[in-house]
This record gives sequence, structure tokens and C-alpha cells, in this order.
Amino acid sequence: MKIHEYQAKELFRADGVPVPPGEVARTADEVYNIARRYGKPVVVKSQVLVGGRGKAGGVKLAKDADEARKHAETILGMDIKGLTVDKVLITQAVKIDTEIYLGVIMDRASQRPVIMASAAGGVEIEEVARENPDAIQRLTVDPLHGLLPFQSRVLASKLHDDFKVIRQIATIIEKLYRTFVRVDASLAEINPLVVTPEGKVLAIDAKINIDDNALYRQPEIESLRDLSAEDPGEVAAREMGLSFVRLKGNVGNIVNGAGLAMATMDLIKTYGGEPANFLDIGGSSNPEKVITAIDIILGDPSVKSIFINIFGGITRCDDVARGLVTAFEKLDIKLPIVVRLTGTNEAEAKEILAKMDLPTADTMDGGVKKAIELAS
Amino acid sequence: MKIHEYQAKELFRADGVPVPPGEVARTADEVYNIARRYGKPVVVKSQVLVGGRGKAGGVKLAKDADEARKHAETILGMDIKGLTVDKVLITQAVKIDTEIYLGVIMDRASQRPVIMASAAGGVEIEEVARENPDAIQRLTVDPLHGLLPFQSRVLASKLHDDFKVIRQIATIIEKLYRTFVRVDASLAEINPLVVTPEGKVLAIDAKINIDDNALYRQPEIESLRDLSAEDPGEVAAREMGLSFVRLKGNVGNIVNGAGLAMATMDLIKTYGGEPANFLDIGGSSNPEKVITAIDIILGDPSVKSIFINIFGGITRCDDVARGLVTAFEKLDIKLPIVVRLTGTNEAEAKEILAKMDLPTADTMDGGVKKAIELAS
Amino acid sequence: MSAFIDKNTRLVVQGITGRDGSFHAKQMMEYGTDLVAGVTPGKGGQKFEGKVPVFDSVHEAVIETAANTSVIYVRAAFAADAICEAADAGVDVIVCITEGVPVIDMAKALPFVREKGCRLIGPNCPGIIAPRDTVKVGILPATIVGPGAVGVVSRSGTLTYEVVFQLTSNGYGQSTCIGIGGDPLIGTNFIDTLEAFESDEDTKAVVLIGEIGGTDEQEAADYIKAKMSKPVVAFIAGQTAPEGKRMGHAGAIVSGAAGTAQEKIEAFEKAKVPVARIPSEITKLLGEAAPGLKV
Amino acid sequence: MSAFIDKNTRLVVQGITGRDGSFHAKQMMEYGTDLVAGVTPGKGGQKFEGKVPVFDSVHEAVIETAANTSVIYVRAAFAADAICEAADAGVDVIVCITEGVPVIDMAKALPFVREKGCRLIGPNCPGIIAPRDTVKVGILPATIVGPGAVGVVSRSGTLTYEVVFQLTSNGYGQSTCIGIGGDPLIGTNFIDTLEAFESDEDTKAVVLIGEIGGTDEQEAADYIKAKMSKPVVAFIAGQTAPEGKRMGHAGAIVSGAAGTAQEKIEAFEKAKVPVARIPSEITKLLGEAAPGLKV
Repeated sequence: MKIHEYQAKELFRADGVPVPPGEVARTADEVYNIARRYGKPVVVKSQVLVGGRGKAGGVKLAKDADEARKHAETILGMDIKGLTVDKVLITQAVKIDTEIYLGVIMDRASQRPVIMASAAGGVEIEEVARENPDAIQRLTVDPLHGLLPFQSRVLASKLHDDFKVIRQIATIIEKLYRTFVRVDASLAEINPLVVTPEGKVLAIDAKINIDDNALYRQPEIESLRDLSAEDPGEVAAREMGLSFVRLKGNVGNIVNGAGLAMATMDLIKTYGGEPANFLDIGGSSNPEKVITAIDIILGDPSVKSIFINIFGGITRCDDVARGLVTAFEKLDIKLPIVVRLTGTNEAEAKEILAKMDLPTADTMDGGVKKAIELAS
Repeated sequence: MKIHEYQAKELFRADGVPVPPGEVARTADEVYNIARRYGKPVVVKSQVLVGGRGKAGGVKLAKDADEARKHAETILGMDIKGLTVDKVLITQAVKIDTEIYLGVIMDRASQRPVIMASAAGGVEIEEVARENPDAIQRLTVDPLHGLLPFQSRVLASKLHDDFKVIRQIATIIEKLYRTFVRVDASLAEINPLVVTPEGKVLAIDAKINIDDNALYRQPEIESLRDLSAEDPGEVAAREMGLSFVRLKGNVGNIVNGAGLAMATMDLIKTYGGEPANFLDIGGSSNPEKVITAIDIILGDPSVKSIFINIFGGITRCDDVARGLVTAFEKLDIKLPIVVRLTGTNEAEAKEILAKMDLPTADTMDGGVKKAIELAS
Repeated sequence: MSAFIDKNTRLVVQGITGRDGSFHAKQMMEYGTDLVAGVTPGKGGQKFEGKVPVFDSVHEAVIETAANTSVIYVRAAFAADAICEAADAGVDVIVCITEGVPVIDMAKALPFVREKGCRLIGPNCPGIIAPRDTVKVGILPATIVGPGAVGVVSRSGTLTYEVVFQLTSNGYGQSTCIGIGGDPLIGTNFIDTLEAFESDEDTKAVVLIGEIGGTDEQEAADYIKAKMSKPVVAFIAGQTAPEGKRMGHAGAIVSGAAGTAQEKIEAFEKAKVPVARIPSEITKLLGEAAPGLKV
Repeated sequence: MSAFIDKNTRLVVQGITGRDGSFHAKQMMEYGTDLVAGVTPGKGGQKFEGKVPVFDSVHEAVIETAANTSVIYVRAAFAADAICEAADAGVDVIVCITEGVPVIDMAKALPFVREKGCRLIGPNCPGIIAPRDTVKVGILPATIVGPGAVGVVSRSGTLTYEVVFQLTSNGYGQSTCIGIGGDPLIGTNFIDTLEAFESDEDTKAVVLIGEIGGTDEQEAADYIKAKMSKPVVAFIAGQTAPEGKRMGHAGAIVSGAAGTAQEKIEAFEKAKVPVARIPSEITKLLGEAAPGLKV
């Protein structure tokens, strides 16, 4: 789960990471009032759940409240990578001497949290990794020992020359790691962490992704979810326990299992079609899931056909068939739906579906080809 | 550092260990009022920092407030192993079906916390260990992993037959360990943990010893220290950074270093004397420490002579000598003091002391013999 | 012979009285697995299906029944603890089916398992099936497999079924099919499995089914090139997956330009491992890479 | 030769700019120790006594000076971290002088040190001195020692000085004198040290100075009986200590009937190790147990 910059900053602040004062606003008037109250230069920052906001023009420095209002008028309502900006963060501007990158990820290779740091902050870490990999320091943390004080200090000493600054950075590294563990993050990042000309160290941007698997024990973090910033189809899918990702094509598909769903998407593309989505109904046999899945896909007007690909292992094909029957009763389905059901209770399923006169297929290749044909 | 039962119960309660309601009182009237308010049978328990309170008659069951007052009158002011009872804990009496022992210690051999548990609770664990060692379950905890939930459950299942009770005990084991770590305990013990006839599990006694070395980071625990329950000499010594233990003899001694101080005590005994104390002035060269040390020993009227045994390594003998000179100026010293100073700056020290005309010795054997002679 | 499980497998099911646990326990028994015990705390003393003893702890189960393998169907919140319990109780192999285990829990449980010298498969995996020994530990459907010489290893569930079904339908039986799981932190990776297949005399060729996310396939490609004598055919799912979106599996995500299907396909091609573009191409490539394996 | 330190010891002093650290760094240099570096975070770039470079971290010190041994004089709150830092930086031997380290900190630091394969002496110890090599690491006063064939190991500080002084005065020089520390959790125990003495060819006999608390002496007695060929003479302090009172050292406490001097003396007597009743008896027993060692 992604959260907004202003929310990530609150989580960091709670653990003691120094963050410049800031407030969220949804209108240009609010922005003006906040900036006037601050009486200092401010930065107006779009709050959308994608990277590259700066490059897209979604982050602007304003020398006074009037300029802040002007920027807010441009930024609010702006489209950034398909997302509409409906709120901005106004933060007091900070003089910058140097910019540092600090991040913690859960590293798959070492199976441990890894702290990444670079004195070349302010740009995307992937870019640094590509162009100057030696500029990135990596510290693998043993989650049993936790981050030891000397490790933070030694890492910090590679990021700056002034020991007063190093001490501050070391403390911030400890707090960053504490937040990472406390909120069950999969990523916690400060980029840039800035050193002011006076030698103060401040986090002026913040990013935290949460491990979805841990949300059950993080109700406060879960409540930070900004449903308005998400695709309504993804929200509806999640509520029903489905996994859904919208794509740009016209061939919808409903599959049980993530690997098979990806392979089905890929196969649509291979046979010259364009997949409209990824949709995994999971391993259980709940007919309601099929109904929700169809409903979500029907919500996308560009979808022209749907391929249902079920390999019954735990999922029983007859349950899926029954879900289809109910879905056809409840929903106004005008699109062609191609069905391929194989595995557990396949015969029963075919019997149920026989009455419905749906196009069927025995193999996923056959089903994909038929769905593409029907979409064009 | 030792704390009282009622304080240990508060610490346990804060982590969620179920403890029956109780209040502390200093007078029989207070006891009466508390017991009346409870309106149930209560237990009146002396609060002194030694074990064996029950055997000494310091714990009594009262069926009503009048009886509670009667017991309080007996117990308050009572002497238990040299300590005067000045407060009691009144707790609601609990019906007991079975009694369990639960304790966590820092185990020297495994260098890890060890949880000890026994279905034979209610008696001293040393007694169980002696008579029926197999009745004690031991669980060594890896401090890096912490106590894992299954470990508590498996341990609990060896203490009772009813799974509803086992579940409660498992939770209490987890909480006991949490308290142990949270307060930097060297020992945390519930004895007995009782199971009521209704299957409720409750801690009806509690004991926690704190690691003295960790008190610097446990100000709240440090504030639980009951100075009135301690030997004033030990309090004064601790405030000055000395380590002092009062014994029953008449030959006082002041030594630098714990091992040498113990060996000096032992030597006094070997040569037919009785050591009056253990006193380690530590490794630093602060003359104030010598003054405090002499002052503390002079506070004990049974002391008849003092032996000062200093082996100068880090401690400089001339500093000790100067402390002695100042002590003789400030304090009214009428007792014979035998001095043995050897090691760093021995010559300078001897020069300083020459003017004072004190009995001296070259070896600890000689010094001890002279001090014993002067004490008789 | 097969990898990780065989005729000597004595299985304990953790969570045997739950919905999934009881269903699959029965399926495993019916297939031929030697199910010796079940564990559900508080249900000790019961009998599963009238004959398999249920215990309160894995420790008891191991002591009483000499179970050497465990399969876990408990809820995600308790799965990491269940893994540690099995490791502590002394089983050799642990298969964790449970999906949705928090990643930091696994980061702490994995060193515990390794300290105890256990083999963990999963979590979030369909488990293992060994058709030659008719033993299965997990949820892989017995109906789609057949005994043979192909080792199958995969990060997914139903895609594995699809591929195994096609293999069996086309005359390629399997020595062992292993789902290693779709999570970012798992106990057994592709290399561990390839090592097992390389040393298993009944395995003559391997089908490896990877997907987007991480670098496990790339490392497997290096390993195959350097160490494997047996032919391997690969397939990678998620070629059309967008960046930054979790595709069902917690581990199936392209981060920036890292972990793409393209990168993995190139790694295999560099290692001279044929890569099927679509699942139905796998049997064809297998026929070319390992002729004469068809039953 | 001597145990744990010798002519090849290249020492880094952690906390070299502090009061104790600077005093003893100078003493060690004067005695002959090869002091190659100091560490105080934030003081990197300074020179100690005009010649020894000071670094911000042990890592830098090890990289720049090839230090292989560290001695720690930092405050108790930072001592466990300093130990881990030295272990992580790759030194072979760490001597922690600091007193008052919380016991749970040591319970966590000890596995870290062991994972790194380091030898830790202490904490709360006077360190090591090797008179034959004129090397010392710690605070043992150089004035009282002399080169010879006796290995001395002790849980205390000044009592060791007293005993070593008597040994030297009576013609018994030492190969190595080691204070292992007075805390309940320490890196090196009596057995580790006895092993080192047994295999050190310059050590011909051992004086062991124990005290109340724990069972380290009892285990040492068993070890001596089972494994040692060289004569050992023991002394135990605290025969008159009362139960339940900490006698200065955090580890010197009799709990119930456990850890008494009597119990330890009996263990040694059972192992045929002569036990001196008073310190001045040690040289006499040594003369009987190992005749001909006097210089």
C-alpha cells in the first residue's frame, strides 16, 4: 500500500525525524492562507501516489503567499501519470547545502532489511544506481540484532564530512529504521535529506510503502489509505479479496491464481490482443467473487470481451460455473464471455454452463484466441 | 536492586499480568478501611525486602476487616530477618485450586534469559530444585529472537491439563518475559501463580530484582527504591559510588577492588577476627570516597578497628593518603586505623602518612593481624 | 527418488482441524502420503478421520509419531510462529502453504529455521508432489500429475497446474513438482531446487516456471550455466505486467526497471536455457532439449 | 608466546581521548604494546601523544592500521555497541575494561561477537599482560609483573595485583596474567583461558583466582581434572560473604545455597587442585605443585 508524502512525513515525525513544518490544503485559498501564516517562502507539492511529481510540474517553490496561490491553481486538478491532484502539501522552504538519499527496503536477495544511502541525493536512486553505483552505500541489517548504533554512525560518516552533521544523520538513520519496522514498511525513503547551510539536517521529502500482508495488524496505517486516489475497480476488488490491476487493452480476463492470470494476460498479447486487466480471483470457491470480478470488468467501457480461465485445483469449477449463472442473472451482460474451466469438478461445471449457451474452450490458447476474435 | 511485592505487581499489571486487587497501608486503621471496602476475605502481607515472609508470620489471611486489623497490628512493626515491617499489602483473597511457579532469570551458564516453571508452585523453587529437579521446566530464550509464542504455549502445556488454563498461562509467560526485558530485571518471579477453582489464573505473589547496571536507563524503576528499607550505610555508600555491605563483626575494612575486599574480609576471619563489613572504594582516586568510607564504618558502634588495604594500580596511594589526612581532620576518629598502601605512588603516600603516626603494615597479612589485635 | 519428500516422509499437518487443513489432509492421505499426525493447539487428543492423532503441539507430534515433515495451513498471523515451532520440534522439511505472511515475520523466522537446519518450502506456495512415490505435501491436485522424469519448479500455483497438466497430457510424467511460493522472502529458492533435481537420479530434465519480481530466476540462470548437467526449459509469466503494481503474489512486482520478465528471459537465453514464449510451447522445447523422455 | 596477546598484537584503543583511555593508552605504550590507533567518534584526524592516529570508527582504524586487537574504555551505556563495532570491524581480540554494562546488552552482544568469530575478554576486567613479550592490553600495572612461566587468571582486579605481586616478589614470573572480569556474562571464562594456557608452551603452571557467584570455577575444576596436564593452584575469594548480597562485582553474589566459596573450593579439591586458604599461601602451594619454576 502506498501512502502520501504528508502521511509518510507524519509517521517519520512521530519517530523523531526532523521534518520542516507543513500543512495539507485542497483549495488555492487554503494554500494562500497557510503560506501567509508561514510568512516565508514555501513549496507547494502535489500529493499523488506516483513518483516523478517534480518533473511533471507538480512541485513548485513560491516566494510568498500570492505566488503560492498561483502555483496551487496550476497544480490542483493537474493530471500526473493519470492521477488527478486533489490536494497539495505546503511546506516551509529550506535552504539547501547538500542533498542526501536515505532509504530502507526489504531486500529479497539477503532476505533482510537493507539501508541504502548516498551523498548524491535529490535524484532517483535508480538513476544513481545506473550511472554511479559506487555512490550508493548499502548496509544489510540483521533483523534479530536490529540496527546497531555503530552501524548508523559508520554509514552516516560516509555521507558527510562534518561530524556534527554526521551525528544528526546517524540519529535519523536509526529513526528511519525504527519507522520502517514499526509500520511494517516494505520501503521507507527520505529523498532528499537535506543539510542546510547552517548544518541542520531535515527530511524534505518522504515515501513509505506498506507491506500489504501486515495491514491486518496496522489498523492506523490502513486508515491512511486514500481511496479517492485509487482506481475504483481496484478498491472494489480488494474489498472482495480479489487482486485486480487495470491495463489499457480491450480483452478482459478473469483467472484463478496470480501466475496463471499473468500468463493469460501475456497470451492475449502474444496472440495479438490487448489485455484489459490482471484479475486473480484467488483460490477459494466463492461465487460472489466471480460476480464482483465480472462487474468490475464491465465497468471499463473499453473492454469488448472477457475470457474466464479457471484451472480447478482448490477452486471447484462448478462453483465458478454457478457464480457465472448468478452473475448473468444479476448483471446486464452484453459482452461476449468465453469460458474455459478445467480441473476439479469440470464435468459438473460444464453441465451447469451447458444451459447458458456461452462460447467455451478446452485450452487457454483456444479461449484466448476466441476472446480476441470476439473483441474485434 | 530489590523492589517490594506491591511494586513488582504494579510492573506486572502494566504488562497485562492478571493480579488480584490490592492496596498498601501503613497503619492498622488503613488496613481495616481497605478490608471493609473490599468486603471480602483479604490477605495482609508484610512488605519487606527479604524472602520467607510467610514462614516468619508476615503473611496472614483475614476473613473480615476486624481480623485484618488484628493481623495488621501484629505484622506492622514486626522484625523479619532484621528488617522492620512498616507497610503491608492488603489483597483480596483468592480461592486456590493449583499453584504454579513461574520465573525468569538471566542465566550465567547459557548467557541467556531462562524461564523456569513448575506445576509444584507455592514453595521456594530452590527447594523444588533440590527435592524434585524434574518438576522444573527450563526454557532458554534466545534474546535476539525473543520469546516465541509457541515456546510459551509448549511450556504452559506442561503446567496444566485444561487448555483454557494453558492459554492463560501461555499469555502470562509472554507478559512475564516482556516485563523482565522492559525493566532490565535480573529476576522476575510469580510464585505462586494460582489457578482458581473456576479456571482463572492470577499472580498472587510477585518478585522482581533489577540489574543495577541498567538503572541509569530506568529512572522510573530507580524511583521505586525504598531507602527506608535499606541500611543507611549502604545508601550513603551507593550515593558516593562505593560498594558496601554490613556484616556482624568488629574489624572494619576499606579496600580498593571487590576481589581484594572479599579476600581481606576472609583473611580477617582466617586470623580469628570478625569482619564488620565489605567495602570497595573502587578504582578511582577520589579522596572524598575515603572520607565517606571511614564515616560509614564509624557509624557502626560495634567496630573496634579499621584496616585500610589499598593496592595501587589505577588508584594512586598518595590520593588515598591525602583522603586519610582530610578524614582525620574532618571526622572525630577515635578508633585505631591500620594502613597498608602499596603500588602506584607508594613512596609519596608513605611520606604523607608519616606525619600522622598511624599503625602501618607492608602486607595484608600483617595489616589484618594488627587490626584484629587492636580491636580486642 | 524425488526431491525433499519421498516414501519415508512422515507428515504432520499444522492446522489440521481448520477448513483448508482438514480438506487437504484428506486429499494427501488419499493420494498416499503417510499422514502420521495433526496439530491444533487445544484439540489434542482428537482423532482426524477417525485415525490420525491430533496433538496440541508439533513437539508432541514429533515425539509421539516420529513425524519428519510438516505442512502448515494456519492463518497468516500465526504462520511464522508455526514455522518456528516445526523447526524447533525437529522436523526436516516444512512446507508452508499459508498466504499473506508479513515479510518482517519471515525475515525473522528464516534465520531461526536455518539455525535449526531445516528445509522450509514457501510460504504462499502449493507445496510438493512426488508422483513416482505417490506422496504429496501441500495442495497440488493429484489428478493432473503422472510419474515420470521431469522435475517441475515454479513460483506460482495454478500456472503450475496448467503446465503440469500439459506435461502429463503430452506424455511427460514428473519426478517431483515443487511450488516454491510467490512471496518475496521464501525458504527455498530456484537454486536450492535445481540442486536437488541435479542430484536426484530419477529427474532427467527440469521445467522452471518463473515470474516477474526479484532476481531469483537470473541467479538460477547463472547456476544452470555453471553447475547443471540436466536440460532445463523455462517459462516466465508477467511479460505484459506494468511497473510498480503487485500482480497478485506479494513477490510479483516490477520495481523501476528491475525484475522484468524480459530481463529474466534474457538471463536464461544467455545461459542457453530455452525459454517458452507461451505455456503450450514448453512440451515442444522439452522434446528438443531432452529427447526420449516421453512415456 | 603467551595467551591471546603477544608481539604481533596491534592495538586500537576505543575511547582513547577519554580520561581513562588516554591514561592507560600511554601506560600500554610505555610498557611496549604496539599501539597503532585510537578511536573516538568525532575526533578522527587527531594524533594521540603526537603520533598515534585517532579515527572516528574502529572500521577505519582497522583498514588504515591493520589493528588486530581492541581495548575498550568507553562509558557503560556505549560499551556493548563498542564491542560489536570492534567485532564487526574485524579485530581478533577485544578486551572490554568498562564496568557496569547492563546484562541484557551483553546477552545480545555476545552472540554478535561469536558470529564474527572474535575473542572477547571482559567486560569489567583489568585485561591482559604478557611480561615475556612486554605487551599489555588493559590496566594491569606493569610494575608488579615479571617474565616467567606462571599463567594467572582471575575474575577480579586488585586481588590479581596482590597475587601477581606476591608471585613476582617470591621469584615466580608470569607468562600471561588475565583478568576475565567480574560480571555474570563475560566473553571468556576460566575454561577458555585454561585451554589457552594448556596449549601455550611458555606456561608451565597456572594460578586461578575465583570468587563467589555462578559455577564457572566448578566447571573449570571439571575441565582441569579431565583435560589439563599442567599444575593449577586455586584461590577463592568471598568465603565470608553473606547470601543474597552483591559483593562489588555484579557477578559476585551467592544466590540461595548456590555459588558459595565452599562449593567452589570443594570442586577444586575433588579435582585434586590445591586451594590456597589465604592469598599468601599461593606461592607455597605453587612451589609444591610445580617445583623448580622459581626464577
